[in-house]
Formats: sequence, C-alpha cells, structure tokens
Amino acid sequence: MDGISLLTITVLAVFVGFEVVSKVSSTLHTPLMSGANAIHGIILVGAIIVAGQASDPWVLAVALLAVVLATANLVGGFVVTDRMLEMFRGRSSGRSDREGPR
Amino acid sequence: MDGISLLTITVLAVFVGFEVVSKVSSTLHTPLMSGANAIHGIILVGAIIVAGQASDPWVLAVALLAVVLATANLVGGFVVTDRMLEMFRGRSSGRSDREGPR
Amino acid sequence: MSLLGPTWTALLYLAAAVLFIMALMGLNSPRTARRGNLVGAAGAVLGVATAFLSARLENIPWILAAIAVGTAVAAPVARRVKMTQMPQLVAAFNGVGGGAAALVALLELAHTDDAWVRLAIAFTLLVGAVSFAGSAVTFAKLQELMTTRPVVFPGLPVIMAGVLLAAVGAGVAVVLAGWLPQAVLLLVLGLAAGVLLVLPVGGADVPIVISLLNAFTGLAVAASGLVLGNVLLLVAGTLVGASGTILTRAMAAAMGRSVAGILFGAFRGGSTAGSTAVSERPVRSSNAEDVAVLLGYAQRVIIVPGYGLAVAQGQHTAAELAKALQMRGIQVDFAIHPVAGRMPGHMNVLLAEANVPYEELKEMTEINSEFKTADVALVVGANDVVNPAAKTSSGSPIYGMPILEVADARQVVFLKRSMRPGFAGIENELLYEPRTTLLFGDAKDSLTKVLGAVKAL
Amino acid sequence: MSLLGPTWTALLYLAAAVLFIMALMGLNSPRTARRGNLVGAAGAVLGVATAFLSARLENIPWILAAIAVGTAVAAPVARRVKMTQMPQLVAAFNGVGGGAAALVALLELAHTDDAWVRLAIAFTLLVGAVSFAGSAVTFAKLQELMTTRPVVFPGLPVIMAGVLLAAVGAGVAVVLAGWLPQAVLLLVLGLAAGVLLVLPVGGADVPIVISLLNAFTGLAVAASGLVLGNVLLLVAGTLVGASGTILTRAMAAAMGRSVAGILFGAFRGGSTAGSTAVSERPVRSSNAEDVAVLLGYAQRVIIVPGYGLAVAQGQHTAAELAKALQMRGIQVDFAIHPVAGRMPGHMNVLLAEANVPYEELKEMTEINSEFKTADVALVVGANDVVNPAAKTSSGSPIYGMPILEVADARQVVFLKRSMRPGFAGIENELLYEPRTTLLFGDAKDSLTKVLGAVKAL
Ligand SMILES: NC(=O)c1ccc[n+]([C@@H]2O[C@H](COP(=O)([O-])OP(=O)(O)OC[C@H]3O[C@@H](n4cnc5c(N)ncnc54)[C@H](OP(=O)(O)O)[C@@H]3O)[C@@H](O)[C@H]2O)c1
Ligand SMILES: NC(=O)c1ccc[n+]([C@@H]2O[C@H](COP(=O)([O-])OP(=O)(O)OC[C@H]3O[C@@H](n4cnc5c(N)ncnc54)[C@H](OP(=O)(O)O)[C@@H]3O)[C@@H](O)[C@H]2O)c1
Repeated sequence: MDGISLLTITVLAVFVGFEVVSKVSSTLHTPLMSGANAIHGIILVGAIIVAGQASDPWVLAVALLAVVLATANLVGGFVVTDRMLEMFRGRSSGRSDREGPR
Repeated sequence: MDGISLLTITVLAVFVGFEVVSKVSSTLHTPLMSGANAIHGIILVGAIIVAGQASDPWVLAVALLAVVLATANLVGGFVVTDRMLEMFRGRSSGRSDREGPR
Repeated sequence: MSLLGPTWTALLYLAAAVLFIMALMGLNSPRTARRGNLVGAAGAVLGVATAFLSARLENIPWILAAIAVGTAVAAPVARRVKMTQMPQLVAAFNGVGGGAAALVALLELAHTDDAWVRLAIAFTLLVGAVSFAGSAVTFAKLQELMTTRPVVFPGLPVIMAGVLLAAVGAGVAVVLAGWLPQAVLLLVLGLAAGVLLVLPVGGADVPIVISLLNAFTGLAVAASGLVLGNVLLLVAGTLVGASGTILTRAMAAAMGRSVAGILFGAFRGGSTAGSTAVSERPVRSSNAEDVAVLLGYAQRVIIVPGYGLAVAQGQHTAAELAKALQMRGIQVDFAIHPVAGRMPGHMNVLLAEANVPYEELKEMTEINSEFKTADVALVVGANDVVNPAAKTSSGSPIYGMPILEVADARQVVFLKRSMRPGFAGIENELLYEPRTTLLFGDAKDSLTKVLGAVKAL
Repeated sequence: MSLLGPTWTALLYLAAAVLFIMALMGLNSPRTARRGNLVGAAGAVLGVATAFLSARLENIPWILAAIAVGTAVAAPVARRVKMTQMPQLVAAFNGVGGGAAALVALLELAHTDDAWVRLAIAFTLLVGAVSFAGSAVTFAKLQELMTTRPVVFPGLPVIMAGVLLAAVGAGVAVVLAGWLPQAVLLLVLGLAAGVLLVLPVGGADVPIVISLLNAFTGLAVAASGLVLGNVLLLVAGTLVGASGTILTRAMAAAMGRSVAGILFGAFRGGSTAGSTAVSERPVRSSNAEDVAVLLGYAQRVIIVPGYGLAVAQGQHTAAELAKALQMRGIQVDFAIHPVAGRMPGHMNVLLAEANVPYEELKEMTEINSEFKTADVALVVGANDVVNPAAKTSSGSPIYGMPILEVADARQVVFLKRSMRPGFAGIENELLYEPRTTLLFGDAKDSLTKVLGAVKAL
C-alpha cells in the first residue's frame, strides 16, 4: 500500500474516530476509556508478525516480550470493559418494573 | 492506487458520510439536499480529464457535453445553496435584539 | 503541461475531499452552515484546479469554454429561481450531474482492460442514466410540464423487468468484453429505467424520489472515482450517497411509510395521489376579525405552517403577523414538522426567507410538549402534519407518522381554502372539534386580513 | 505456512477495523454498549487470526506460549480487580500497549530502507516509551506505591528540555541512518521523558494524564500501522487517538481548566494539590434521624454522589437508600456530574455496580433545571461539583466549571467527614447556608444510619 493511500486512510480514520467517539454518551466515559484502551492492544498483530520473522534469539526474545505485553493489553482490556458494562442495567433489564415507583 | 486501498477508503468514507450527515440538524435538510447535490458536481474533475485526453472529435464533443453538465451541477448547486443559507439568520444576526419581545 | 507530480496531485485531491467533509460538518448548525457551503465551494475550486494542473491535457481552450457555458447557464438560474421552485432546480442539477457521470464512464471504457474497472463503468453508466432520466421526469412533473398524477399503465411492471434484464445482459457484455455499442445500449436502457421508475410516482411523493436520485448520482460519482482511481470523486460521491440515503429514510419515516412502498406501491396500483373529495360535514368557520381577537388577547401563540403557506407565498405575511403579536407581548413560535410542505426542511427555508430568526423555528420534538401551554395554535395551510388520525386510526395511510399535537392547545385556528383534505387525501377530524375555528381563503389573503385586524385592535 | 493471499489478508484486516469502529458506535447507548465491546473483541480475534494465517511465520509455538502467558497474567487481574482500582488497571494496560508498540517499532527498524517509514518508527519509539513510562508512574501513584503529591524539583524544566532535545537528535539519526543504537537511545530517552512528564502531576489530576497517555498509545499504534503497512493497526490506533483526545478535552473542560495547564502548570510551580485546610466557621450539623425525617417526608429527592462515595465504597448503601425512599413513593434520582469522582463517568460505573438502573442516573444538563422542584438534595461525598464558587468567584481555580445547582433545592444535606475542602482545595460557601445541614462521618456509615432511620420511620 503506497504512502498516499495510507495518508488518505489515516485522514478518514481521524474523521471517523472523532465523529463516532463524540457521540458516546458521557454516562459511558469510563468504559470508553477502557474499551479504547483494549483496542490499541491490537498492536499484538504487529508483535506476532515481528516475532514470526525473528531468527536471532535476541530479536525473538524482545518480540515475544512485545507479544506478552500486547496480549495483556488486549485481553485484559476487553475483559475488564465487559465486566464494567455488564453492570450497566436498565430498569430490571426488561419492562416489568417500568410501572414501579420512581 | 490499488483496489484494496480504494475499498478501504470507500468503507471509511461511508462511515464518515453517515456519521457527519446524521448530525445535520433537520432545520437544514433542504440546504443539505442541495449542498450534497452540489458536491456531486465534482464529477467535473472526471469530465475535464476525459476531455483533456480526447483526440477524436466525437469523443471530445461528448466529453465537452459532460463538462457543461457537470459545471452546471457544481456551480448552480453551490450558488443556490448559498442563497438559501444566506436567508437563515439568528435573531438580528447579533445580540442587540436578544432582549426584544418574544 | 503538467505542473504537479502524482504525489502533489493526490495530496491536493485529498485536501479537497477533506474540505467537502468539513462542508457537511458545517451544516450541523445554522450558524456555521453558510461558511460550510463556502468551504465546500473552495474544495470544488481546489479539485478543479488540481485537475487542470496535474494531467497532461489537450483541448484546454475548449474545456474552458465548456465550463464558461455551464456556468453561464446555471449561475443566473440558481440566482434567480424562486424558493418554491427549489425542488425542480435540485432535480435538474441532480440529473445533469448523473448524466455527466454516465458520459465520463462511457468515454473511460476505451482506456481500461481491467474487468473490475469495467464493472464500475457499467454501474456508473446504468445508475447515472437512471438518475438523469428520472430527474428529468421529476423536473417535468414539478414544473407541471406534464401531469403530476401517477402515470400507470398495464404491463408497466413487465416492461420494467424487461428493461432491467436487458440492462444486466448489456452490463455483462461491457464487463467481460468492454464493447462500446453495448455500453451505449446500457446507457439507453438506464434512461428508459429512469423514466419508468418515476412515471408512476405521484407528484407529491416526488421529493422522496429526488432525494433517492440524489443518492444514486452520488453512487455513480463514487464509482467513477473508482474508475479513474480518483480519491476526491470517490469520497465526494460516497458522502452524497450517504446524505441522500439518510434524507430519503428520514422523509419516509416522518411520513410513516417505507421507501419501497413509495416507489413500488405505484406499480401495484397506487401512490398516494391526494384525494380531493370535499367533505360536507358542518364546521365552525369565522372571520378575520374574530381570529385577530383570539390571537391578540392570547399569551402564547404557536403557528404551524404547512404546504398551503408555501403555495400561497404567505411566509412574509406570516412573519409580519408573528412580529405584530410579539409587539403586543405575546410569545410566538413556529412549530416545524419535518415533512411539512413538499421538501424536507421546506418550512425552515420558507420562513428563513421571510427573515424569521431560526431560534423561533422549533422542531417537532422540542415544541410538542408546549402546545399544552398555548392559547392558540394557528395552523396555516397544514393538514396531514396535525391530523390525529396518524395516532388513532390504524387503517389510515398516515398511521404511525408523528404529528404536531395542536389538539393540546386551548384553541385551534385553521387557515385553508376549502374542506379539501391534504396531500394524503384523508379527512382531519380535528376540523370538526368544538375548539377548532376555520378561516376560509387563500393563506396569504387570510393572513393579511388577520394582520390588519390585529393592528387595529 | 501462509494460507491467505495478500488480498484476503487485506480484506480481513479491513473487516476487523470495521468491527472496531462498530464497537465504538455501540458505546453511544448503555443498551448496546456491552454488545459493542463484544463486537470489538471479535474484531481483535479476527485480526489476530488473520495475522497467523497470512504471514509466513516462524516460532509459532513460542508465540502461542507468549500469548498464553499474557492472557494468564491479564485475564485474572481484569476479572478480579475492584472497580475503585479501575484507573490503575487502565493505566497498566495502557502502558504495556505503548511498550509493545515501541518494541515492535524497534525490531522493524532492520527491515526498512525508507526514510518515511523510519520517521514513523522514531515516532512510535518515542511516544510508545513515553506512554509506557508515564503509565508506570501513574500506576505507582494511584496504587500509592509512591507519594500522590506532585513531585517537583528545581531544574525539572531544564532536564525535560534536555531530554527532548537529545531525543530529537537521536530521532534524526534514526531517520537518516537507521542506526539501532540510536533507536535504543531514543527508547530510553522516551522512558525518561515519560517519567518526567508525570512526576509533577498531582495525584488527582492523574485521570487526565491516563486519558492523554491513552491517546499517545493510540498514536503509537497508528504509526506502527504505517510502519507495517497494516490498515487494522492504522485505523485502530487512530480511533484510540481520537477517543483519548476527546476524553482528555472533555475532562479538562468539565473541570474548567486547560490540558496544558494541568500538564505544565506543575512545572511552573503547582498542580492543584488539594489543600486540606480545615475551616472553623460555624455550620449546622445534624444527626442521622433528623436527616431521615427530612428525606422520608419529601416528595422528591435528588442524590448527588461524589468522590467521597467512591472512597467510602458506599454505593450499595446509597442504592438501598434510594430504593427505600422509592418504596415510600418518593421520586428519587441521582444527579451525575461529568467529573464527579476521579475518572470521567466514575459515578456511573460506581452506581451501575450497585445495580442502579441507568435511567435513574441523570446527566447534569438534564437534571439541573429540576433541583428547583426537589425537596432535598442529598450530597454524598461531593464538594467541588456543587460549589457555587465556580459561578461566583472569578478568582477560584474552579471558576467557569459547570456545577450541579443543588442550591436550588429546598434543603441541602451534605454527608462528609469533616470541614475539609474537596479536590480543588477551596471552601464551599454552600456549607454555611441556612438551608444546608451537615451529617459528619464516613459516607457509608452515615448512609447506613440514615437508611436504618428511614426504615424505622
Ligand atoms: N416535506 C416533505 O419532504 C414531503 C415530501 C413528500 C410528501 N410530503 C407530504 O406532504 C404532506 C405535508 O403536510 P402539510 O400539512 O404541510 O400539507 P398537506 O397535508 O398537504 O395540507 C396542505 C393544506 O394546505 C391547504 N392549502 C393549499 N393551498 C392553500 C392556499 N393557497 N391557502 C391556504 N391553504 C392552502 C390545503 O387545503 P385547501 O385545499 O382546502 O386549501 C391543505 O389542507 C404530508 O402528508 C407529507 O407526508 C412531504
Ligand atoms: N472525574 C474526573 O474525571 C476527574 C479527574 C480529575 C480530577 N477531578 C476533580 O475531582 C473533583 C471531583 O469533585 P467531587 O465533588 O466528586 O469530589 P471532591 O470535590 O474532591 O470532594 C470530595 C468530598 O468527599 C468527602 N469525602 C472524602 N472521603 C469521604 C468519605 N469516606 N466519606 C464521606 N465523605 C468523604 C470530602 O470531604 P471530607 O474529607 O470532609 O470527608 C470532600 O468534600 C473535581 O474537582 C474534579 O475536577 C475529576
């Protein structure tokens, strides 16, 4: 992929990012923080690729360290965000309680 | 630019388009219609390019027709949208009138 | 001459695309909208300049002449057209844009060997031609060059199916072999399909069709972006496609109908044609003086404009009446239903033309809870958008459409010419309620009389 | 083994990127948020699977083992951590992500000859390292492994400037010559810069720093996307960069301060450190029974939670109290200030944990007009977010920050432990007003007592 394509994609991704994130309700700002945090754990893809190309043991060691770190970011991030979002519940998750006192 | 780049750009542009347009206030739906209409007049760029490559007079004639049509779309669209938006004014465009009766 | 290298060219096209995105972002508030449109125009100028500077172009004098012709034709029209003729104008510009895209695709066919590119060419040819011909018919209907009633004839669905099948055949030939005659055939079939698509749509459903065709042209331009490998065309076309899609859906939703129903309902026998049957049931009608008293001694008045106000060109008088009432210390707002009139946002443009500040134009969701506190709801040439049948009678064609809750106001005054129903062709029970008063006559005349009487109070 | 061709690889990466975008779209409502997060996780799985299937990889067993280790470390922690420790955890995950990006960039240096790519590598090295070290210090502060007060020493700005200058030098060497030792140096300088950046920030400003470092890591990942020509990393990183930027700005705005002020204010002598001076002026304090009577015989109660509720872990008791009052037919809502607590949205997570339905969590803009109609505003461990000084005293550090208008309620009850001020370290005049009652004590204890007394009414 050439430089211009990558630049174009970056510019459009910036617009998408700002537009989408600015719509996130402020109720969910903590999960947004941890969810976005999880997303950058996808650097794991890069770590896997460099680890898979490594022939020198030192390079491999460093790459595997990157894999461990990235995995921790990715897995931990999604798990903790899920835990947090699980707690957000509407009135009794259903409608039964809607008529209750408020 | 390769096919994958173009596809990626298209996908991101679709997200940008939907996110941006869905934020347009419904007060401005008529100008949105005519403004978007103006934007597709940018096909003029394509028309200029084919006209500039034409050597056969028939091809040139068709290409010039495309140039005329696209120009009408582009210029007319922006002019009429501007006229329309010019009419949208806040209270006296300034604050002087703010305290006035309402 | 080619002054720009490929990298600079690509960067400038990208910059122009960003300007288009920012133009649409500007439209999210009336305060920034005009600047947004200028930003868009700047993007267009940048894009065109880049085209001139980047490619090795022949025929430059001819091209400049053609641009001059296009400008000379469009700019004066755009500057002088009446606001009521806006739908026609949008249709016309949309059509020429679609036509231009189809022609560009046709000429590009000779320059490519790639089947994917030829697929994009076939798509552009078909969709651009549909958009051109469809817009032309739409224009003719709106300008009343032909009947505004749905044109249906037996066999229409069969013909349409035949045309589409033939188009698929021609398209396959274009993609696989890149034959020019088949491409021209595809263009012609597209034109036919465009005509057949729009003929059966009733005059008043036309705005939805315009918006849909707008989306089509956007897609055609995006596809030419793929053909030419041009990011600007690709992004611009996609933006327009998205905007057209969203507007079409919003309009259909605000009318409580489906897009497919509007387009294909006619094939199955009937687009909403606007019945004009006149009811004979008794109503309470009144004169301008009485209405002026009602208004002049109220504390809060909400004006509900509709299609009739646009037809009567009564917006300036309505604005003056609002001012006159405000001078008496009365709180006056305009309640704007999203599909009042015949274009999305029609009433906003109409009243903006009459210098009503946009803060006084209240959206439906915002004002609906306030009718309760209004002494008078003054309904000027609106009908369907205040018809309670949308909530109560599930058989009605407008059932499910959200309405302005004028029935909550203490008094309701309707300005209309007769007992004829509105666009949807159904009776409005509200006209017969005890709290309702009717003032018959052309909206502008009635408003002028009421205005005079209010000033005389 | 390489099962996927380059086209399929690119398509799958694009699909994963789209899933990430949809994940963030899901967060615009609590109803779709959890599904959104799962969509994001699916995107991650798709991306990782694509990486395995697309490239010709050596060392696969090692890589799988490393993934297993990472998962084994992170998942249990993520599953067990207390909600109050969330900021630390986010900081930790953020840091390791930044570190991974820096390491990947370091190893890619050997694979490229392109100066632009090396520029992206230098950027990733520096920013990733800043993010790693900064997050580590943040973590240490929040976990109270070190002092939470700003650490400032003379010469700090000079050292920082020196480090940055050296980094620029090393960066230039990396870009021009691609030297590995300079790249390692750049990494080390980045670590130093990260430490120096966060040291002077006061413990309570830390959430803003976390969010900022989150954006940094996003940018580092986006840059590694450029390095590897990988659209997924590019898009994902950009999304995170945007989200971090928006959150940082939103937090700063809700605190009425500038991001630069928070970061660099400390260099110039003082981050808001939270004064703990205790005022001696007389106030009206009360006991749990009296507060229970006030609440129990009200018609409408608005509970305003703040940092103190989180510290006291009183959320479950607060939720029970709300329920008990609702059983008595009282309308109870929670008024959530966007920067109440120490993280954006802190109170929402806290109360969601206590099973308060999100419909009862009202945003500031939504509820502010309703305090007028409330009989009692019960302020539990909040202070700055209800401090009228934000509106009245232009010299105050919180001047300009929007607050919850509890002063409009008929009665205001504060639950706090002492007369110490809140995070901003300024007095709250509201505490001395005649309509205000104080109930001293730990928030959870006080709530428990009030709850008991309400039940006994
Ligand atoms: N806005 C859009 O985008 C859009 C697009 C397509 C369709 N539509 C449809 O259009 C309708 C719009 O509703 P609406 O309430 O604005 O209009 P409407 O329901 O069509 O009613 C218009 C009313 O104005 C009266 N009228 C017409 N000319 C008049 C004049 N010169 N002076 C005074 N009164 C006049 C008519 O009654 P008399 O004949 O008795 O005077 C009629 O009652 C909806 O059904 C909507 O679904 C809207
Ligand atoms: N949310 C964010 O993203 C964020 C980020 C950074 C900074 N901040 C800042 O944090 C502040 C948040 O405002 P806030 O009103 O929530 O908190 P606050 O102004 O810091 O006040 C907290 C109050 O809780 C009381 N308290 C502490 N522990 C308690 C306990 N165990 N039981 C009962 N009361 C207790 C304290 O008084 P006693 O000590 O007398 O009990 C204090 O008055 C704002 O200034 C905001 O700018 C927020």
